[in-house]
Amino acid sequence: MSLFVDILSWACILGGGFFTIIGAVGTLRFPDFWSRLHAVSVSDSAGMLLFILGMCLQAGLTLVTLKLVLIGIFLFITGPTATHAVANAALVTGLRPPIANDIEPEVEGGA
Amino acid sequence: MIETLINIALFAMLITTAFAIVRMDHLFGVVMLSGVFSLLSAMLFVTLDAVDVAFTEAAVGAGISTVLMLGTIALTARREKRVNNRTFVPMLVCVVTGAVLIYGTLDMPNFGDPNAPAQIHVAPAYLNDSIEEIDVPNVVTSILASYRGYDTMGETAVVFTAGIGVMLILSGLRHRRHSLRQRLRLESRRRRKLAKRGQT
Amino acid sequence: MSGVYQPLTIGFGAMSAIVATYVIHRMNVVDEDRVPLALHPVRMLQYWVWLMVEIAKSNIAVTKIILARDMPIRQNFFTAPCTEKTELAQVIFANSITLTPGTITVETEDDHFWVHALAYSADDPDALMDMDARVLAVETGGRA
Amino acid sequence: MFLIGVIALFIAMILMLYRLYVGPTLYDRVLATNSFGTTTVLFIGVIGFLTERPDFLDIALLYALINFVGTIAILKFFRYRAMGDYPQPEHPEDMQ
Repeated sequence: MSLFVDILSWACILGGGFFTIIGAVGTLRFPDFWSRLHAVSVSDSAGMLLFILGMCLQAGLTLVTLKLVLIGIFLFITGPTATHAVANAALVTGLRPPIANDIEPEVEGGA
Repeated sequence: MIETLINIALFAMLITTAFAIVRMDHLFGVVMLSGVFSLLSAMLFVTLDAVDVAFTEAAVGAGISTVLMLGTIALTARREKRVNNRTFVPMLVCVVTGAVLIYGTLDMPNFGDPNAPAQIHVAPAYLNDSIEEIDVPNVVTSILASYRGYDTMGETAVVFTAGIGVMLILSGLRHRRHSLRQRLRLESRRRRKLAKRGQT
Repeated sequence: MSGVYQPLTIGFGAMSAIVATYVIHRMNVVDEDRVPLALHPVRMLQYWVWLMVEIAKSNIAVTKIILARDMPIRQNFFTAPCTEKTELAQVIFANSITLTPGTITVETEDDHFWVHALAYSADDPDALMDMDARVLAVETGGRA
Repeated sequence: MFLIGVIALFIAMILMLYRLYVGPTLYDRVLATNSFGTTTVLFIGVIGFLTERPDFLDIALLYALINFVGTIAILKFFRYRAMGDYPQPEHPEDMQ
């Protein structure tokens, strides 16, 4: 049983590391700011959740798990809020999102 | 072994960030980078077991100082002013001071040396007796708040005074700026009125 | 949280919390904005499970895009209708959109959101309307 | 096993540092800083487990809070500076 939990938590941490790196690679490879937002949200959601889950499984039912769950919930709420705030500030200050050529834009001057 | 490698990696990133801060002339970028610098140094403090320092670094370095620096940029310029002075003398001063400081560290005991003076005299007394004397679980807290209580109080008073001074100066500035904006608004309103009168 | 529950330590903590609350109350910086917790607990749990599955799916999709050699990006910026009544449910919907990688809520207005999508496909608005309906199921009553 | 987590976080940090330094827009930098903060929180947690003393998670908790406050402060600053409340920036290319 303990071995099973260990393997599960290892898988979680490996997956978390994988998604974190993927997100960082995405921030490097994507061509413009608006697509980079999406890459960051990969490492912020999947990477963070898997890491926290893996550590929770390692800690068992202790005070540590409670702290981890609190951190997880907090990041789960603030992560998208911060991303939204960045996107909103960029839009308000006039950084227009690019739109693919084959799509009819809904907004003026969006291209 | 592993911890040494982690420390080396963190130090390498810290130095890279420091160079990036020096090289960049875009001040917003500098603020962002210095936030990252403080995050990195906090990680370093955690790996070096200085958890309390990391706590302070979190509150001051990553939180407040970023906000303060942004406020400063809002009141001043966004770009660094290019200065074309000769850089030889400052460079010399920096190199000499650095060399003297490194020379000074040669006499210091090694990191974590159990026979270092700091470990022999007061530290054991604090560690052994603070639970009985003060009854606070964290030794650092008991040192700061009780053994050196007056010292801490003085520091807090100094910081508090500085904060009040800064607030007074900044509120005065904002007031003046506000009145300038109001003056501009009045000016434009008057012009619009004049233009309207000219049309009719 | 530290596992130390001495009356002295707890007392200090409670005292500083009370003092801070009092000072903030004196400063009048608390806005009079009370958020009613008008959510259905069981459906909320169901929604969370569903959201986790969605997050996993869209994560894998974005990962594929990042790892693909030519990065098949097809960005779009479109509106998504939002039928929630309470602010809390609207926030949950907007955050859910942002949490699933590939879509980000950029601007919120009263009855619709501006959403930016990384790889837009024609059935994206329908998926968002489905999510909207699910959040609506979680919401119970509230201000009309 | 936690070591692999630490290494993964390190790689992610280095990539983000690069993005932070290169820019090109301000918002890229803010984004990278915010993401770096999340990575820091995870790193402190993983380091706690690696050294088998996970009691240090309080700091991670504090960091999660502080990082959010910092990001929101930065963005509020950007937004209200550009809403016409202040004079227009002297260098329009700064917003790029």
